[in-house]
Amino acid sequence: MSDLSVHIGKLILKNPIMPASGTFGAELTPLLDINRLGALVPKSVTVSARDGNPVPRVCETSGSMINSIGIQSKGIDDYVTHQLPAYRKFSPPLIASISGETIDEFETLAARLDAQPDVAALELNISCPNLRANGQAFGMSAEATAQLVRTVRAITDKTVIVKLTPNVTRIQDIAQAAEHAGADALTVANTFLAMAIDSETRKPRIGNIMGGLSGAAVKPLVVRLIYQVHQATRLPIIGSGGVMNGQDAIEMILAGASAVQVGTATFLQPNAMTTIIDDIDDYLNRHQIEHLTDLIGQVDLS
Amino acid sequence: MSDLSVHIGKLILKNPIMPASGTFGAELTPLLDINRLGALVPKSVTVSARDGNPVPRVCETSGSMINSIGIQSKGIDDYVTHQLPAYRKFSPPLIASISGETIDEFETLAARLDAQPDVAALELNISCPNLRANGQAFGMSAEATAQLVRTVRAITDKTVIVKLTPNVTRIQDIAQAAEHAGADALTVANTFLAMAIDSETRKPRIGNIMGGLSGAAVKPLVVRLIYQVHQATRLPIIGSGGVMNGQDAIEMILAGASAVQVGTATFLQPNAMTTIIDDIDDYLNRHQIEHLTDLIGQVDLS
Amino acid sequence: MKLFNAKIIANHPINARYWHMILDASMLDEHVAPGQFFHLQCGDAQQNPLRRPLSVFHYHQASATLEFLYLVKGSGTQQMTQRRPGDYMNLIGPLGRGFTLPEQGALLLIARGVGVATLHALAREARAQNKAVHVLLSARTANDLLTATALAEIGANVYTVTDQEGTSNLEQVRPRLEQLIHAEKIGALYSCGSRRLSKLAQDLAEKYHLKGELATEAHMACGIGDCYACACTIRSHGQLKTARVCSDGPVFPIEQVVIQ
Amino acid sequence: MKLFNAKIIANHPINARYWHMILDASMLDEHVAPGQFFHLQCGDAQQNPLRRPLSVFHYHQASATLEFLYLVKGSGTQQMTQRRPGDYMNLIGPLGRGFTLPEQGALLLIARGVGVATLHALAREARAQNKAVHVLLSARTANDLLTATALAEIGANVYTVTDQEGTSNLEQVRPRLEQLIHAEKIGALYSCGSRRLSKLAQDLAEKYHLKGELATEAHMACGIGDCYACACTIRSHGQLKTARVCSDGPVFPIEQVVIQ
Ligand SMILES: Cc1cc2nc3c(=O)[nH]c(=O)nc-3n(C[C@H](O)[C@H](O)[C@H](O)COP(=O)(O)OP(=O)(O)OC[C@H]3O[C@@H](n4cnc5c(N)ncnc54)[C@H](O)[C@@H]3O)c2cc1C
Ligand SMILES: Cc1cc2nc3c(=O)[nH]c(=O)nc-3n(C[C@H](O)[C@H](O)[C@H](O)COP(=O)(O)OP(=O)(O)OC[C@H]3O[C@@H](n4cnc5c(N)ncnc54)[C@H](O)[C@@H]3O)c2cc1C
Ligand SMILES: Cc1cc2nc3c(=O)[nH]c(=O)nc-3n(C[C@H](O)[C@H](O)[C@H](O)COP(=O)(O)O)c2cc1C
Ligand SMILES: Cc1cc2nc3c(=O)[nH]c(=O)nc-3n(C[C@H](O)[C@H](O)[C@H](O)COP(=O)(O)O)c2cc1C
Ligand code: FES
Ligand code: FES
Repeated sequence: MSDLSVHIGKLILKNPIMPASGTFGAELTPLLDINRLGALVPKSVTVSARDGNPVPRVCETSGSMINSIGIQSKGIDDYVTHQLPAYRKFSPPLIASISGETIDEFETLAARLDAQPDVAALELNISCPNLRANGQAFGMSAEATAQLVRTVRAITDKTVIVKLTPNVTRIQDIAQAAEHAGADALTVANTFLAMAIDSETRKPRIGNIMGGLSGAAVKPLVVRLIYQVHQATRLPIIGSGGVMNGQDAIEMILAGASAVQVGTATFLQPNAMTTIIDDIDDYLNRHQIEHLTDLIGQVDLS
Repeated sequence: MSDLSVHIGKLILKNPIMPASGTFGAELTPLLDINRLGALVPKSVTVSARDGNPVPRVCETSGSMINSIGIQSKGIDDYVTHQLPAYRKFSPPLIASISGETIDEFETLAARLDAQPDVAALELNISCPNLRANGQAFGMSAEATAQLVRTVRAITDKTVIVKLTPNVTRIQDIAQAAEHAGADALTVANTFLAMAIDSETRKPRIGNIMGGLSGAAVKPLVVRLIYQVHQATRLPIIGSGGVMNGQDAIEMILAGASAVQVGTATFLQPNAMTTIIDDIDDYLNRHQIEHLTDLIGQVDLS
Repeated sequence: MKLFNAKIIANHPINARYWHMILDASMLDEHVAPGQFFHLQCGDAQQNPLRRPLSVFHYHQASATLEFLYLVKGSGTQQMTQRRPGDYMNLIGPLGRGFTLPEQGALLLIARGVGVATLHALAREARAQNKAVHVLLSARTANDLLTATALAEIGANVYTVTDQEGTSNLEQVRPRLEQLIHAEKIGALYSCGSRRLSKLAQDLAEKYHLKGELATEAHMACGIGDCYACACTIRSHGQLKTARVCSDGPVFPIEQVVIQ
Repeated sequence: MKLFNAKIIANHPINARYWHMILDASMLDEHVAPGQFFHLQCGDAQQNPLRRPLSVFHYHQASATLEFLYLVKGSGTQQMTQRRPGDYMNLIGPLGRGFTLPEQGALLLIARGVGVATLHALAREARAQNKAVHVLLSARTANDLLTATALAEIGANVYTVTDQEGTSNLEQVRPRLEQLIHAEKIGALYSCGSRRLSKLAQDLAEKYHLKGELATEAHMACGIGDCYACACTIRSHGQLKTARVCSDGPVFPIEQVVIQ
């Protein structure tokens, strides 16, 4: 047994594996040993209840999927009164993903959740491609990112994680803006803006026309983004995008990630995350590495 | 037999299928009926001879590949004296892909090739992720793109096609910059900056650390880019990225492409392009569509 | 609900478009209700990241067999046809809320195409409880009228209509159903597989004040209620709200379903 | 060069890591030289966009059989092991430049691991022309000493060294090879499969003014000379230049190869 623990801001996770927001919920209980996870990340919450986007909301593409759920949320009140308590029975720290259409909304959410002892950290979803037209998001502008992060930082001492969008020219600039504005960690990255058309019906295969691409196909893009962000900032990075097995997780850690989120893989194998934790443990034993932290960013460029 | 012909600037192609630069050469002659193609696009040429990047220059990822050839070129003199003549025996129009590190180099190349009757059009590769550090390219800046296109436009009356990079926040802005600067058509898009690490050796799987992702995995991203560019400009679009079969080509045409390039698919099946032409013809017959042009941009958003 | 591997006992085509798969479900230790479904891994993990939902066609607890009837549609179901007896299928289930039987009266099942796969299990359950079952089967061609014989064998009354014969249009189907409702003491209506027929069933249920249930479909990711991929709109206590087909459905009271 | 499907006649493991595949190559109407290779589609088109290059292990024109000896390494070769007799492999080939025999003298082949797959065809060709063949086989373990018996059967003189026995290090191999060069009228040296041994062969060829050839490897995309994926540096007329392993090689004159 190697030491799999990692630091993300003020949190110490017992291992680097956690769910990606939007792909996880307490409904997994019969299929997954949730207490083995490094952290819990429920679906992004918004201030008011939202219905989400038109159906179909998911489609399958080659080695990947597109989703346009559009943050279906019952709003922050329901989150605090019903959802947080449902996770109380689990031991891993809970990272609350929050999403808004304005900086004020992020501020409101952060203030509410700062007061919740059940919330260990906040993940700011500034990168959802499914909220505004053409996949626009806060995370596409360094200034908007900085302003948003500064606002949230002023409100809470909890660990603040900023989830970046991959749909930018230079992710390094956004990462640095978040770092200077006071972020404790970065999630790299949200989904890639994508589209698929059924050639027979000629209709988009997603009701909302475009959606976010996730799954195995995006991993080489995400590994590159992690590597770029790791070179540009000193913040711990949570890799997200295309991790299907332990090897994929190790690849992201070598590129610079301290922890790794798993989303799409859970749809296929609800217990993918615990399998990945076992894979990582095997890898460390096989390579006689005592601490997982010794691998972070250790891609061999010689 | 439906009418598969399409217009790209001053060119009329007998069908929309052409090779993607860097994946095609006269060596295919024994394996592919080159005369059936809509156009020919040889490997990008540079002013001086270049050796290209360190090996390995390709690796396979899930449903895709990464390449970092780095524009291995014998230089424009060799291109004009040896390579162009090798294509003279084929009937489809030749689109010369040119690549440079400065605007002056593009200017030099355009001037040389403007004088070549064998060259029907120029494709400006302003988007190669393998030339400069961290995948930087002209095509990441709207101003640089505009300046470069204006320079080339001033030199040649031949059809000028600008090959855009997908690695930007808003491809629409770059597309419009190219349009206003006088481009006749746009290729959407070059490869996606990517990276893969071998978890056993810990080394990058590409000698140059990063490279460009192509193949089936990128198609949903490219379809989205085509759709966005088609909404933002009136220029004909050549789709490029992940087309493996006729259905994929139709999908891009519905999204707004007038023509489609095929790259990675040729590595697997050297005759992929003629199979795709047959598939498209079948599709048009089955759907009783007389002219392929009636499909361009006809995604049904109702 | 359980994640498990089930050995394939049989897997063969029943006509040009439909296949039938029988699994050894001895791993299953839960009741399976008609209308519930399983979420199946059909293909290669990397290539097909999404599972496919299939209704229980038949679950026989004594012999521990679980059966599916499936339409070969795209890459997932195509890959299912490649699986041989002895291979294993990876399943999650049983999932969702199934049908409920009427307290009294006969059942009228209105199925189109592969919709009968879902209603078949209900017919069996009702017959096992000695309730009268009437099934209107609609399909494109006579060949696509699935399981008519099997339904007749268990004692259901089967009425078939097809596009080919020109008998499947609403103008002809509606009076036939109304006649059945009048003549056969129908206690509840059930429908699956066609928007048109579901709408008709909804109308009839309202008109004749009958209990009714519809089995709905949606593209799914998780299949267990976590991701909201499978959203649908339902009408409940006069209000429209969003429900999840996978966990709030797939069977809903007929008056709740908003048919677009 | 041709794109064709070849039916699998046999495909089985020869030890824990190596497999042997025999194809019906009656579609082939070209000469196949030792050292040439074929570019094989090993897996699913979407999942594995790249072909895999494999040297001709043996091509028997009379029986129209084409054989490969392959190391099971990653996803491509793993999928090759799944193919059964009667299935088809899709191939491009023969590709590249093969070996040339010495005008006179015996051949000394220096192979490590699966490198012998490539040199085996050369040994056969030389024996068919009645030239003396000496083969030094190096491997990790005695189990990985491939085709030693087959080589002996065709009349090659086989010398084996392994890491396991501690006989494969250069200090022991070098004098052995020099002794052979002195004793056996060696006319040419050939090597494949190990950078260390190739370097040694290069040294010996230079020292004893012998003809020599090396079979090189590179990651490939097209396999036919179009894409420049397989670049390597060669020394030609005192100048370094870039060559393509797939079409300028994979066999190069030993003095031209720049071994990193
Ligand atoms: C609760 C439920 C029960 C079902 N029961 C049956 C059954 O018993 N027999 C049967 O033949 N079919 C049934 N279906 C439909 C079946 O799930 C689809 O036909 C199947 O998923 C198609 O997969 P594919 O890969 O062959 O097709 P593709 O069109 O290639 O599938 C692509 C994607 O779209 C999804 N998809 C396509 N059509 C449907 C659909 N109608 N409903 C939901 N998702 C879809 C797939 O799951 C997949 O994610 C059921 C659907 C639901 C929701
Ligand atoms: C001219 C030539 C002849 C060869 N002959 C033989 C032979 O007869 N028997 C044999 O066992 N092997 C031979 N090899 C090596 C063989 O091509 C690789 O072992 C094989 O491609 C590995 O594929 P994989 O999917 O199993 O491994 P992976 O490591 O998963 O392959 C991933 C990618 O890397 C490439 N790759 C990995 N290793 C090599 C390598 N050594 N050379 C080239 N590309 C590589 C693959 O082609 C693929 O594109 C030869 C290579 C070359 C270039
Ligand atoms: C169905 C679905 C819903 C998602 N919802 C959210 C969300 O609410 N908030 C968010 O930050 N990311 C959301 N994401 C993105 C994931 O958290 C994750 O970043 C992405 O899927 C990449 O990881 P993967 O390839 O492992 O799935 C969603 C992804 C999917 C597939
Ligand atoms: C090996 C390789 C070499 C390439 N070289 C070039 C090049 O020289 N110039 C260029 O504009 N694009 C080059 N590209 C990009 C392709 O032209 C094409 O845009 C990309 O591969 C996407 O299409 P595909 O998915 O069909 O391969 C290259 C791609 C590959 C795979
Ligand atoms: S499919 Fe995930 S909630 Fe229904
Ligand atoms: S592999 Fe394409 S040139 Fe050699």
